[in-house]
Amino acid sequence: MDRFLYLTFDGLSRGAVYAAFALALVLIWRAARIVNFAQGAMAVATAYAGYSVTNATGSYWLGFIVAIVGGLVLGALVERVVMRFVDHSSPLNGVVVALGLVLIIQGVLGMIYGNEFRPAEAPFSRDAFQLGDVALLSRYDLFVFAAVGTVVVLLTLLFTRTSTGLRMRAAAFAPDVSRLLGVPVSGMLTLGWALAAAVGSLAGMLVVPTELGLHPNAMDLLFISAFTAAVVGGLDSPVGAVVGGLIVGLLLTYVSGYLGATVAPMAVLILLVVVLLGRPDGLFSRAKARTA
Amino acid sequence: MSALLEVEGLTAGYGAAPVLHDVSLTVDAGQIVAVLGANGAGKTTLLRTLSGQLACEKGRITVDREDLRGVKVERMVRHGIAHVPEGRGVVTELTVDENLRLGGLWRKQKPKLDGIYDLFPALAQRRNHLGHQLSGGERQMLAIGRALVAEPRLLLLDEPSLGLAPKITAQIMALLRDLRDRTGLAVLLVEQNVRSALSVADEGLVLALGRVVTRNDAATLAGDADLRHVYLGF
Amino acid sequence: NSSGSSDTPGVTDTEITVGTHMPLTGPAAAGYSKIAPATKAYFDYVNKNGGVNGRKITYKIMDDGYNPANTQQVVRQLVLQDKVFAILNGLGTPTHTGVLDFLKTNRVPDLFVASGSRSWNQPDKYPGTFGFNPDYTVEGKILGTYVKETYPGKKICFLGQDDDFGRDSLAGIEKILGPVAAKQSYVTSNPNVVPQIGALKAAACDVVMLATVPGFTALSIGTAAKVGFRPKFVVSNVGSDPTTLAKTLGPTGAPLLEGVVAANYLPLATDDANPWIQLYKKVNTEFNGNAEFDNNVVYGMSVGYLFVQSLQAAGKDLTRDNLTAAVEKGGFTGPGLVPVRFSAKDHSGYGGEQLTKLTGGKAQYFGTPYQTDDGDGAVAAYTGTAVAPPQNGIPTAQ
Amino acid sequence: MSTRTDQGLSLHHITVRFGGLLALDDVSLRVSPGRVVGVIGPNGAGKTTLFNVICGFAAPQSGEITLDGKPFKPRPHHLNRHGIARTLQGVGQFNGMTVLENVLTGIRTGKPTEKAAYEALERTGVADQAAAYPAMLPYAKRKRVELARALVARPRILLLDEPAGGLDAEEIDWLAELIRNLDTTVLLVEHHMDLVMSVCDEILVLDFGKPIALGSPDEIRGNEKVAEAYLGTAA
Amino acid sequence: MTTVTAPEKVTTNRPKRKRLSPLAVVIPAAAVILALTYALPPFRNYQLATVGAYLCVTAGLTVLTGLNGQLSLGHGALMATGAYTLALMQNRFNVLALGILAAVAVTTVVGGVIGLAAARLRGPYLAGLTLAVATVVPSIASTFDTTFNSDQGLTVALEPPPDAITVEQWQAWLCWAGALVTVLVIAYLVRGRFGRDMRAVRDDETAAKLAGIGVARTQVLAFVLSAACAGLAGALFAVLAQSVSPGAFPLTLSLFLVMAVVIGGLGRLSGALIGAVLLVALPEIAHSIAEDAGSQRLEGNLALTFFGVVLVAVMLAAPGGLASLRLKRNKQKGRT
Ligand SMILES: Nc1ncnc2c1ncn2[C@@H]1O[C@H](COP(=O)(O)OP(=O)(O)OP(=O)(O)O)[C@@H](O)[C@H]1O
Ligand SMILES: Nc1ncnc2c1ncn2[C@@H]1O[C@H](COP(=O)(O)OP(=O)(O)OP(=O)(O)O)[C@@H](O)[C@H]1O
Ligand SMILES: [Mg+2]
Ligand SMILES: [Mg+2]
Repeated sequence: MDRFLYLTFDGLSRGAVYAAFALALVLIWRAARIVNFAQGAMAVATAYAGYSVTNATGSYWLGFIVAIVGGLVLGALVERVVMRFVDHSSPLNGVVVALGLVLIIQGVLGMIYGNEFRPAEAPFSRDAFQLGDVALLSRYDLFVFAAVGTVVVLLTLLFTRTSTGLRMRAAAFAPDVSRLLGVPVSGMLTLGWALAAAVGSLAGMLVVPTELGLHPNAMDLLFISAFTAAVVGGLDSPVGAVVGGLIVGLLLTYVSGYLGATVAPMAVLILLVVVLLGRPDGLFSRAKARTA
Repeated sequence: MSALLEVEGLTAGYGAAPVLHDVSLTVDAGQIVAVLGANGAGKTTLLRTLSGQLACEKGRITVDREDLRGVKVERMVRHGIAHVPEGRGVVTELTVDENLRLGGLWRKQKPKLDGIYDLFPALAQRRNHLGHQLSGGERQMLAIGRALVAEPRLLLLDEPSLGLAPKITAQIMALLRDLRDRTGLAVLLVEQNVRSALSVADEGLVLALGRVVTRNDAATLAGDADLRHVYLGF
Repeated sequence: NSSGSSDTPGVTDTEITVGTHMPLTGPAAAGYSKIAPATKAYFDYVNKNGGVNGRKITYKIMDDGYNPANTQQVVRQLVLQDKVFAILNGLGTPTHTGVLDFLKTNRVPDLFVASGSRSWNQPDKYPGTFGFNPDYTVEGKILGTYVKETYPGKKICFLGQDDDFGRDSLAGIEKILGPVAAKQSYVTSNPNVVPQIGALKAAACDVVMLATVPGFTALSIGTAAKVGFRPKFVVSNVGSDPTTLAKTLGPTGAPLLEGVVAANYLPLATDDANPWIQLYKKVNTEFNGNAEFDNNVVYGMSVGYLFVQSLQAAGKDLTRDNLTAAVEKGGFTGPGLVPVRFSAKDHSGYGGEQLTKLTGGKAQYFGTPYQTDDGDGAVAAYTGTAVAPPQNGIPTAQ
Repeated sequence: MSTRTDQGLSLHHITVRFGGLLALDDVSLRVSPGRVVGVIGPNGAGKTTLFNVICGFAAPQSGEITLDGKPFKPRPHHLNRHGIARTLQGVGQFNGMTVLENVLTGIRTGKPTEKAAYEALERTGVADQAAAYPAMLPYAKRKRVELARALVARPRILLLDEPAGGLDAEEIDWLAELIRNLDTTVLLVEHHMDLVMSVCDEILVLDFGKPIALGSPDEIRGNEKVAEAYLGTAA
Repeated sequence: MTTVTAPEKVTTNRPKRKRLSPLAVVIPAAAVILALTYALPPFRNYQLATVGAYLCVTAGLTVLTGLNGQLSLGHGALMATGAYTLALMQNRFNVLALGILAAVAVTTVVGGVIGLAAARLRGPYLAGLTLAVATVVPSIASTFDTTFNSDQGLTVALEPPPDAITVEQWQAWLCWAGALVTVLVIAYLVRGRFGRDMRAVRDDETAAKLAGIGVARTQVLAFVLSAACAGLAGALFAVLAQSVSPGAFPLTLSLFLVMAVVIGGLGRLSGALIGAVLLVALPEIAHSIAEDAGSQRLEGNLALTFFGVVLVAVMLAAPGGLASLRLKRNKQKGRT
């Protein structure tokens, strides 16, 4: 029982980080109908920037803010300079360009910072509160939960309550029609990319202290888990991203804990098969499209 | 009343050879002008050029004497132009309500949707349905309703009767007349159903192979048997 | 014109071309990407001082990203296209395993493979292949012996990578200690060891032996602290570079390293008094762009030193057969705390290690070096004395 | 041709719900071989849904379909085996293929020959566009291509969902002529009253999913309920 | 039946379509390759062989993705399936033809299973599932390590070729035999009804169903076909490397395969060929450019960056892939 509790808390705190990253994927999917495979690399780039500032100034929070703002800027830049000129008539073109960006970002980071792990301090203690002999959550975990919770609420509000959210979704689904209705489609795309990259940066800042450290490839694995989480939850649903993140986090921890770490990827595959065969558009998908 | 829309010597198309040649026309405020012509005559192309989706290669387009060349599509609503495109004009992934709201977003104040729901009770019942659940005619109603939410000065309608039951078509035509009279709305109406178009329009304009071949009173056109046979096929 | 070497690939009167495959990019590049440049720097140093028998060494470093398929490609390019004389210090067990047959078929000397697998020590099957690192079983036995003597009656547990590294290491440990109280494994594709550490904590382990790469060493130690678990850690050489660990753990986590026991077989980068370190630092400043000096740099330069020794031993008339014969003859002494034990029957590289303890952020040797084999042989103290580098830092023919 | 009572397609008490919405409410209909049956009704009355039920795109909550007296469980891609073809409201076409290839996909029995495809295209008057891509064609031509794809399968029952949409007056005359000359059973959904009245042997009127009238064109023309609900001329 | 008067004049001049028979392409290609293997030095022969092996998988993938619209990020794992099957068969029976056949057969079955699941999924959901497939290889190799020997992998027993030819030349023959057979089979399948069905399913599923096309069946078949090709490619890679290990089939391989077919030109066999060539040539070009640039610390990273820049640049300059460049000048096709 102790072990179960222990694993549960670890799974939740992992899952929260996956959720944060999955939220960024959901955001960009809703804003541009693209799965941004470069999200991880972009988040790493801003995390490097953030930690450079932290190291130079000694202030974690200054670095934190730089990373988030850096995300906004980088996202907007990627959209304005590259993605805008991609022919999106085949959805794969965007994917390939994003993969190209991954290589460029990782290469440039490697040139600037070297391919070594760099330390990444957490702003709060990562020592878990203990209940008897069971380690529960740490202050840092609580911080992650709070951050993810805030983002999910803000995103849900953005999409369901604000006219900007409505504009963003319309622009993503039907750019031509949206333009006729006065929606500044290209501005919405830029905004979507900027916001998504900022959320991605946030996720990056949250995850880096829990992993091996900063490294050009630091988010490769996270991207896979987060993408899985978003797919499980349904790419259109912020709440789905959080639920998906927690499910994936718990699953990975339980499987590693009870069956062994090697089995974990197989468990993820089985999870995806089970969920997607039941609900081909994720757990939180909306009504199925009418076909005829 | 002075002309709201003035088009002069318009040439436009899709790249290679132009589809429209030297098209000139005017629409006054409070006037409904029907654009007629066989399939492929360039009616849709004309509307697309007017709303800025296609570049105007030669000629001039002004609304209220403001030059519209080079104005981006998304700014057109601010010039009072609303365009109901041919066919799929509904954002099918959004709900009926969201689609309608979208129409009024360019204004700062909250759009009034109740009038539209009164007009199309079928939509009122389906406020929260997604666009892709709707029937063909319901989508068409939604597209027209959404254009009305924008409260335009000039409404470009591309085959509004497509897929609509005769009763609804008649209602819409009546509404257009009503709006024309009450608010001075100007309408450029593209219709295959020439009879119903001419019954509502003040004037008619016939396009053939991208050129204006004639323009006249609706009643005159409806009565001109030769013209009907040659260009309108009935 | 010396007779034999004129038609030896990669050898002219003025140049020797050798190549290597290393992960320079990708997730596995951390740490390892510094090795080959350090080796190259040492060669540049040697070249600057006249080279070996009048020949300058050209070192071609190919990035394989730790992907065995890439290794295939780049090693073939080195051998077939660039016509290198030998492959030196190719890194990684899965990567290098794939090219053993190819190198054998083409009779290319395959020297000083950078991995502690036992596969390199198969003189009958792969006569041209030689190891460098002490193999993981040897190390496991030495660490096991230390634990057995220091913590009698305590609960000893194990966390290792789920591959040959972890398995061989555990085999060595269990040869000495018998079955451990609890064993856990991790995979590099899942950087979360909370479940494993939790299990070790639940098993109330007193000592945890780690067969982990540096990132996972840091992660394991950090995670244990996080969940309030403070066993003694005994760590494989592979994952014990203090600079890397301290950096990964960061300033708040670094104190956790205090007292961690590991092992090594080369001079420690922080041991400024060591003449080898002084030599390497000089080379590092002049020829390696003053890269951050850590144990990876020491490793790279030591590989370079051993290779130059081998070239010297092979003599002026440099052929592939001469080179392998010279290495097999063995007898090299150098920076290592124990000698490399090359012979016709043994291609395994260093055969022992000495224990280190981390204090004040620095590793320090304690006790004596031990030697053993990967079988049931005893773990014995090595009594030979350390050698100093030659005056000019370049070995001469022995 | 035999006109045994159980020949042809029959719907028995079909009811379809989408959530709370009753799209078809106890609809029964018999379509005898060779007849042209029109289905009309206000927008959202369930006409397309009726087609969807026959094609297996929508599963009725209750009711049954029979084909030649035998229970029929439709599956969209098996329709052609039963000799049923359908066109979609709007256009459903394959944009990445030429018009000719579009039509070739419709031939499922025997070897698809270009000759047969050209014949179908000639019947719908777009053979000259065989090498074009449908997206380049005007709407009306695209509808003709789709019609050709349905015809090329040589169906015995043809379901047409608003085939006249976007056609001009002359083309509608042509379409009427085509339908009259088809030697197949036709189910026709259409809002163009002249067309419906001129080609149908029998007309079913739906309103809010319920059948409100069934009869010959003349009967329907005179039906007050129809006029009020659909034509809008009564009130 | 009375004649129908159509408003348009019916013109029956059918457009002449010049379609080269696949055999007319493949036979000369075989001759050219054969000649090349004699002319090239061993390393180039090895690269040529690698291109051939890649061509097997890219040809299948381009059909799956380009013609059938299914994205697979998991073809690296299918290659691994073929490679491991070959290794196990070789180490047991040491009959190469048998090993290759078994590799194709086993991968076909595995592809069928994945394809069944894939047929229900669209867009990113399909991507997510296949991504998970791609990442499962090391996990399986470690979990069943008595068979697959974990990260270390297996070595592949191979009879050396006759003395008269070099290993690399023999490898080039083998790989290109496989590639040309694959291309031939695919070319014939794609030009007939199956190819049309696949494209119909890609363009409009509803209309495809109404045309009598079994959508799920077509998708599964397309997946199975491309899986078989991937299995063959995997087997050839095992022969080329004489070893198999999970590290050789990482997620990046799967991603690179997708990039290759997109950059080459989706849905075209010529695009698959271009993609296969790029997969071999680009890393080498990138490396040599980086090497010329000097600084050793930058080396790997510079190559990486260059690689990325090429990808982005090609995608921006030739959105239809490199194979589309030549066509564009001749005729403008209205693909949407
Ligand atoms: N996207 C396009 N690219 C190239 N040519 C086009 C395009 N759209 C339309 N055309 C061509 O332009 C001409 C005019 O088309 P347009 O759609 O304006 O006609 P229309 O009068 O609206 O006809 P319809 O009654 O069929 O809607 C036609 O010949 C058509 O083939
Ligand atoms: N898959 C579905 N999910 C939810 N609602 C649906 C679905 N399909 C149809 N409907 C609803 O059922 C009703 C009937 O739709 P149907 O398409 O059959 O109408 P129709 O008679 O063809 O109308 P129109 O003449 O406008 O094409 C509509 O209100 C529509 O919104
Ligand atoms: Mg039109
Ligand atoms: Mg309908």
